[in-house]
Amino acid sequence: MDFRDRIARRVARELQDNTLVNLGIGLPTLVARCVPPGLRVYFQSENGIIGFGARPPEGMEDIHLTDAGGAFVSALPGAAAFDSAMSFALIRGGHLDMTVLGGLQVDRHGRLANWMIPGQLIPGMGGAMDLVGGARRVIVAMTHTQKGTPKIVPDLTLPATSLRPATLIVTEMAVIEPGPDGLILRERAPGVSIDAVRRATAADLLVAGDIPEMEF
Amino acid sequence: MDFRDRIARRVARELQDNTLVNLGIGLPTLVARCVPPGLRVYFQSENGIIGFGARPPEGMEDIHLTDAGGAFVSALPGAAAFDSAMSFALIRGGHLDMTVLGGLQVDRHGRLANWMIPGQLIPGMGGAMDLVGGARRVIVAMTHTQKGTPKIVPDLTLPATSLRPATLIVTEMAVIEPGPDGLILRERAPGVSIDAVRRATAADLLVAGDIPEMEF
Amino acid sequence: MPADGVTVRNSLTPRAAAELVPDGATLMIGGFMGVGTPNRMIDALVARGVRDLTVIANDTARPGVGIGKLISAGAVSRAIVSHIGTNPETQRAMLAGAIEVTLVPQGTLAERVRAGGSGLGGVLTATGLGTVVAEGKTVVKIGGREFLVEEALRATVALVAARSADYAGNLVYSLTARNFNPLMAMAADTVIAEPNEIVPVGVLAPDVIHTPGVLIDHVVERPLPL
Amino acid sequence: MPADGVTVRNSLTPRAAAELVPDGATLMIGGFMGVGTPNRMIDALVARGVRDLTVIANDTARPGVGIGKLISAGAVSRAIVSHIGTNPETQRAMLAGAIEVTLVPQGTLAERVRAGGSGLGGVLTATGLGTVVAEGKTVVKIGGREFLVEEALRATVALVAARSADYAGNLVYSLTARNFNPLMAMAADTVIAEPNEIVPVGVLAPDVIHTPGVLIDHVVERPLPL
Repeated sequence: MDFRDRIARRVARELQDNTLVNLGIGLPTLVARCVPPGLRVYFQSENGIIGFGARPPEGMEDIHLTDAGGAFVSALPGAAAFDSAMSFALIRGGHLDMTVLGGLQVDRHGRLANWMIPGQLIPGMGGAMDLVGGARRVIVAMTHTQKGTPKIVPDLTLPATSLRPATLIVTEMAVIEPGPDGLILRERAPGVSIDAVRRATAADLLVAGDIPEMEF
Repeated sequence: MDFRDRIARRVARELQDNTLVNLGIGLPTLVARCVPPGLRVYFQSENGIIGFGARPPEGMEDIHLTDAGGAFVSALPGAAAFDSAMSFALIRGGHLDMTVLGGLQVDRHGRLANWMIPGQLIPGMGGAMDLVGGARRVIVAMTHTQKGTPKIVPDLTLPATSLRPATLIVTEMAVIEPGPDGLILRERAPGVSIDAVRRATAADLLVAGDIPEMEF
Repeated sequence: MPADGVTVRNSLTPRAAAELVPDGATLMIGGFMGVGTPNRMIDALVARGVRDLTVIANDTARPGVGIGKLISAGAVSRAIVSHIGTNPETQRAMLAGAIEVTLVPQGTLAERVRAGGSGLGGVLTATGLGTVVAEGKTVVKIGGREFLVEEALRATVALVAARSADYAGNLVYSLTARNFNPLMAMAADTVIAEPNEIVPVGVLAPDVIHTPGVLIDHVVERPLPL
Repeated sequence: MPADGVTVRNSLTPRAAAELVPDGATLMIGGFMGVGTPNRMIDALVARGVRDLTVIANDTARPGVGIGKLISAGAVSRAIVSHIGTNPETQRAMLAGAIEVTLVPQGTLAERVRAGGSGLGGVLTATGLGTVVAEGKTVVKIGGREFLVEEALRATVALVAARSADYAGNLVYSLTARNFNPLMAMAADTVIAEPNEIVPVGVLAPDVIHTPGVLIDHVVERPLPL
C-alpha cells in the first residue's frame, strides 16, 4: 500500500453514513475507492452530479459524464444532475457534509493554501474556495512534506484558499486537528515517532498524552 | 364589445411577432384572446411557464397548471416550465419583451401605482414591481377613471409600483405615451373628443397635431 | 436498505410531519395560489392546532384553500409573502393587527429564499428602488447603477409539494406546481416533501430530477388509494 | 411556420454561427474541461481566425480540446475562468503576459453569470473573503456577517452546447455536460445553441426542458450523420 492509498484509507474512516461528500482532484479522489462497507455516502462532483460511481465499462463511457477532474465516471441509481449554480448552492449553502481537498500548505490555524504558487504554478482555485468555506467538515489530504520541505508551516507563504480553518489534516505521517490554540497531533503513522512528525512539521504541534497510531 | 374588450383589443395591436409577453391578472388577461392571426407570441405566466394556452376542455383540467390568477390553462406544444427564481430571472433579466398590467393610478411621468390603497385595499405587489422594472415594454391597461375620478394624475397619491415609467397607457378613452416632457396623447377612442379626454385626465396631456382615433 | 447502498428517506404520515413543525416556527410552504401546496401536511397542521407560525410563501391562497386554511385557523402570526389579494381574511387580519404581513416583490422573495439555501448573504436587485419596499434598506452601486440589498431568508422547516418522489427523496414537480418548492427545499433546517406518488430509485432519471434527494429530510407517505 | 404558431429558430451552420462572434467580443462558452462545450462552433471560430476574444468560461480545458483550441490559436486576449491548471499553454501565456487571466472561484463565477442573466447587480458571497480574491471589492455586512459584492457578468455572445434542441430552441442537457450552459444561455446579447440532436416541437416535455427556447437566438444545424 503506497502512501497515497494510506492517506485515502485514513480519510475514508472519517466518512459518515448518509452524508454528501465532495472529493477534490488528485489524491482525494482515491477516497471513493475506500468507502467502508455498509456506509451510504453520496459523492458530489462540482461539475454537476450527486451519485456518481466508478469508471464505466470499457467502450461504454458517456462523454457527457465525468468527474471534476475530467475522468469518465458512471452514475448510481438515484443520481441527480444539475447546473453549476445549483452545484455551488449545495456547497456554499451548508448542504455538503464533507469535502476532501489536496494542499500545498497549511498554517498553524489550519488554514489551507492550495491554488497557486505565485510566478510559478497558477492552476486557479476552481471550486476550492467555495468548498473550504461551505462544507461542514473540511479534510486536507496531502503529503506531509514537499520533497522534504514541511508543508505545515507557522504562516502561509502562499495565497490562502480561505480564512476558514480545515477540520482535519491527514498525511502519510500524522493526523492533525486544528484547534483554537493551535495544531493538535491526534495520530501518528505506525512506527513514526512524535519527534519524527515534529521534525517534518514547521508549525508547532500540541501533544497531550498518548498519541495513538493511525489505522487504515 | 364592452370597454374591457376594447382596451384588450387595442393593447393586442402592440403585440409583436416572436416575442415573450406577460399579462397581469384581470383585464390584461383578456389580451391573450385578441392576438392578431399569424402573430407568434409566447405568453409567460410568472408562476412558472412559457407557452400556456386557453382554458382546457371541461373535465380535463390539470390542477398543476394554472395562470398567475389561479385559472386553469393549457400548454401549447413547445411550452417550458420552471421555478419562480427562473421565472423572475426572465422578467428581471431583460428577456421579457412586454408586460401588460392593470393600474390604480398613473402619474405625469407615466409612473404606475397598482398594488395597494393604504388602510383600505392591500393586495400586495405580487410580481408587478419586477415586471414594471424588468420588461422591455410596459403597457398599462386600465379604465380611464374610477367611478368618474381620474386615475391619470399629476402626482401619485398611492404607493408607486416602480420609478420606471410605463411605455404606454391604454384606456377605453385614449392611448397615452409617457415622454420626457410629459404625457403625450396619441389616440382617442372613436367619437371621444380631445377635450373629453382632458376632462377625464387630471394630469396635463401634450397634444400635437391631429389625434387619430383608436382602432380595435 | 436496498442492496445498492442508496439511503432511503423516512416516510412519514402527514400527522407525524406536522409534529416536526413546532409552535412559533418559521415555516416555508411551497405553492402559488394553492397550486403546488402540500395540502395533506397543512390539514395535519390545522388538526394539531399549531400556533404562532411565521409563514414564508408566495401568497396565502384563498379561505379554505392551501395556506388559507392556516390563516383561517389562526395559526399564523407573521406572513412574508408577495400577495394577499386573493384572501380577504389575511387582509382583514393584517388591518386588524392580528397578522403582521411583510409584502415582498415576488421575484425578490424567490431570490431571497434561493439565497438562503445557497449560502449567499442576500440579493442585489433594482426591484423596489424608490418605493416603500426600499425603506431602511442598504443600497449598493454597481457599474453606476443602484441595487437594493435584500437579505437572504431561511426557515426552521420547509414543506414542499412534488409530483413524484423516489425512495431517496429525489423530487420532480409538475408544470406551474413547481414555483417556490425547489427553492424552499434548499432553505430550511428540516425539509419535508409531500409527493403525489412515490416511485423506486432509478425511475427518475438524473436529468429530470428537479430537487436532489440529499436536500430532503423526510418524505410523506403516498396518498391513500381512492 | 408550423400551423400551431410556434416560432422556429434559425438553424445555422457552425461557420455562420462563428460569423456572429465579432473580433474583440466578450464570449461565454459552456463546458467543464471540454465536457458540454460546443465543439463545432469552436472549430469554426478557429477556422475563421477570430481574434482578441474575452472568454468567460469555467476553464480552458486542455491543448487541443474545447476552449483549449482557441487558446492555442491565439484567439484569446482575456480569460475570466476558475481554473487553468489543466492547460499549460494558458499558464504560459498568462505568465508571459499574452493572455490576461482573471481567476474567479467557481461558485462565484457561476453566480455572477446567473446574476448577469437574471437582472441582478451581482452576488453577495462569503467565498474569497480575506483572500486575494477580495482585493479592491466592496464588503457588505448582513446579519453581522460579511459578504463580498461580486459583480454580475454579461457577454456579447454565448455559445452553449446541449444534448437536444427542439425547433423552438428549447434545450435539454445531459448529466455533467449541463454545467455552465443554462446559466450562460441567459447572460448574453446573442445566444447560440449547438445541440447533438434536434427534435420536433412537443418531443421535449415542459417539465424536462432546462432552457426555454425564448432565450435562444440561433440553433446550430444537427451534426452530419456519420
